[in-house]
Amino acid sequence: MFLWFHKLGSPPHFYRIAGRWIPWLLAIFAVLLLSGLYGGLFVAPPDYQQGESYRIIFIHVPSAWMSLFIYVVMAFCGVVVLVWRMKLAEVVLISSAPIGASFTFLALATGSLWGKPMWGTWWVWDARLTSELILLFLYLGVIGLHNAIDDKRIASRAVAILAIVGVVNIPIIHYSVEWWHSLHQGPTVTKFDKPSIHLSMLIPLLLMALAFKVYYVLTLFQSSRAELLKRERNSKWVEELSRGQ
Amino acid sequence: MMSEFLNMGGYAAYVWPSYGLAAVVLWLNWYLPRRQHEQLLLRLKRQHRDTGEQKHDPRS
Amino acid sequence: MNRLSLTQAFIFLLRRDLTLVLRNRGEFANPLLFFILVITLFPLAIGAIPELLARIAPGIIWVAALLAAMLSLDSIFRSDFEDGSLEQLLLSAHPMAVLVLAKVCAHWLVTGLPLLIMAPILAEMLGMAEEAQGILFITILLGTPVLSLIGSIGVALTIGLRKGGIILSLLVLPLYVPVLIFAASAIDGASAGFEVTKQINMLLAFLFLALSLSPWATASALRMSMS
Amino acid sequence: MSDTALLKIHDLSCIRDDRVLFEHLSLSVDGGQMLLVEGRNGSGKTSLLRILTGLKLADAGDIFWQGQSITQLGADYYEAVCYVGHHDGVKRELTCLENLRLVQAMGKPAAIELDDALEQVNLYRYGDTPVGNLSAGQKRRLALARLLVTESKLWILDEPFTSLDKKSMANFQALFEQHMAMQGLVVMTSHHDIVIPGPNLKRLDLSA
Repeated sequence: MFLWFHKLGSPPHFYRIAGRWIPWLLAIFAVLLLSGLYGGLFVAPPDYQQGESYRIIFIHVPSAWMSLFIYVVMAFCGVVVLVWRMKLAEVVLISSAPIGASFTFLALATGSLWGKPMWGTWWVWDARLTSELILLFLYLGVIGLHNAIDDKRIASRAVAILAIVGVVNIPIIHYSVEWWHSLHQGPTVTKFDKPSIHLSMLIPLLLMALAFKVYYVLTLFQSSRAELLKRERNSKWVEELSRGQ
Repeated sequence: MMSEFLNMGGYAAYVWPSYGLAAVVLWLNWYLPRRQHEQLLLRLKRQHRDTGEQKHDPRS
Repeated sequence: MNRLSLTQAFIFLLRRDLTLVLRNRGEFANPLLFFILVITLFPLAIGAIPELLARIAPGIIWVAALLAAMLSLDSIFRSDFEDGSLEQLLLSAHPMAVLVLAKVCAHWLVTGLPLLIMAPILAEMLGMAEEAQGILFITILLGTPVLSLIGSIGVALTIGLRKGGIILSLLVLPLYVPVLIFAASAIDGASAGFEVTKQINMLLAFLFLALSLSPWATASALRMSMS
Repeated sequence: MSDTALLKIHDLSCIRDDRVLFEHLSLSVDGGQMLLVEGRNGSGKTSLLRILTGLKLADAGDIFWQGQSITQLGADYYEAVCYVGHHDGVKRELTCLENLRLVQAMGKPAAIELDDALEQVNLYRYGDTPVGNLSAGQKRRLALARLLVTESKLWILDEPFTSLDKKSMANFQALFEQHMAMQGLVVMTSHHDIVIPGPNLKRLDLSA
């Protein structure tokens, strides 16, 4: 297994493999997305309580899942960067940050759009939304730190440390915010968890979640290739590549 | 049937912006790195084609 | 002669940092003045209705303490970074994490302690309930070291940057949220007469977690910034 | 060259903002020798020295001290090294004696009285004056006094003679020779030409 891990680590190899995979991933993503949307918008019945507005869940919940998932992936890459100093892990780490930040922003925006009809305000200090907001700051911290350091090799090691410190703090922050929310219980019990889910709603939800995961890998390959090229622009393989184009 | 679907049981003003925003965010995340990638490839092609004169342009 | 033991090196560096602060005295008053200034702004902004001020006093004091601590973080490594002694510390025969702990302790004694002394006086000014002031003291005592420890990681990450200040607050403030939540609610609960041992235990847990983990993170962040 | 040399550089390369400073650099320095690193400004002299101290990470290759890679050795390697870089690494607010006491506390103290060390770099009279009041040359001499108060085998010096007068330069050069005579190693860069007799001087030109 280690040979594969090492071989994948070599930039030109990854550049070619990723390039070949992108069209396939695009196809899989399209199929999953369309079936998820069809299931979510057409097949699933309206919720007895929230009517049609609950259909936002098919974007909100998968985005929230992705925002957490991508941060954990970044922390894992951070460990690989610090321990094995693998250039590819550095590239994956920093290419994932904007994608994760976008999913977090998407979860926040759709959460507020979903909350408006139910409680009449755009923002509600609900436990999950507040944790999501803090997670967005963690992402912006990662992106901000990476842009602030000129030497990209040092920048990715700094971001690796920050991602690891961040991932240790995420459960702590989440627990604290949940506890804080239970303390200051608003007059109306803001029941923000998913409405009673039955099969015809669950399948589109899982399809959308899968679609987002494939989308993440797809976009990650795309931006990693761009970042890799940017970092290795003076190396031999990039020269041959650009001359052979 | 179509207009009723679009109306989304009166919540059209919230459901469609959510999906629209999702589409924009997901598309941007895909398109921006792709464009950056193509621009870099163009620049590299020019840089490596005329290898006649100074090879390494440090401020490339 | 062989090298000093770890505790001797720790105490030596701690004493050196304290003498450094005593030699340029002005520097350590700033966080304290900032703390007092921010708190005096609130009555001016919100009006001096005693019940209202007493109700929000825990939150104001803790937010002000948190911001004051964060503003003073930069001084932990800044002077050592500029005159090259940070490099020498990295090349010392002792593990860097212990030296970092010494510097953070010195920073806490210089900034955390004055907040500790000042907080009850300001609580009195805001009309906070008597029994809550005891809990306020404990939360500041347990909370401010955590602020310095976590903050030192942020400082180590941004030490090499020209405009590190803004990024520092972006990196550090989200990590301060758990401490803020449990500290402010402990005082709030105490002033309403509730039992607050759960919050105090959480603050203790944060302190031990920060004490054991953050020096290593700071040391590797420093080593990385200096490379 | 015997491969049990104390300091071995193996296939080292260093890149800074897309420019390759040096690559595939391999050489070794044995006890009692000095490595003089030369090259025009920006040719990577300081980077090489910082990599040797372990402060900076090389892009490729690694450094062996007594056969072991310095990344594994960690603090033990640092104990054997004494580094004087561009910065003097002394605190302005502390006096000369306090600074030297700190240096001893952080490293492996040598069996020498601090006053004697100050005497050797003729800063005895300034023992109790804060470093802030000293001239650049005096600060540099205090920074170099670090070599006397700690027991270190490998001296890594970046432009040690900056802002020093002729007499001090001769003084320190004698000190280096004495260190080499006791099987110590010196790796240094300098704009002033170094006249060290015989086989113990190795030169490395980075701008070649």
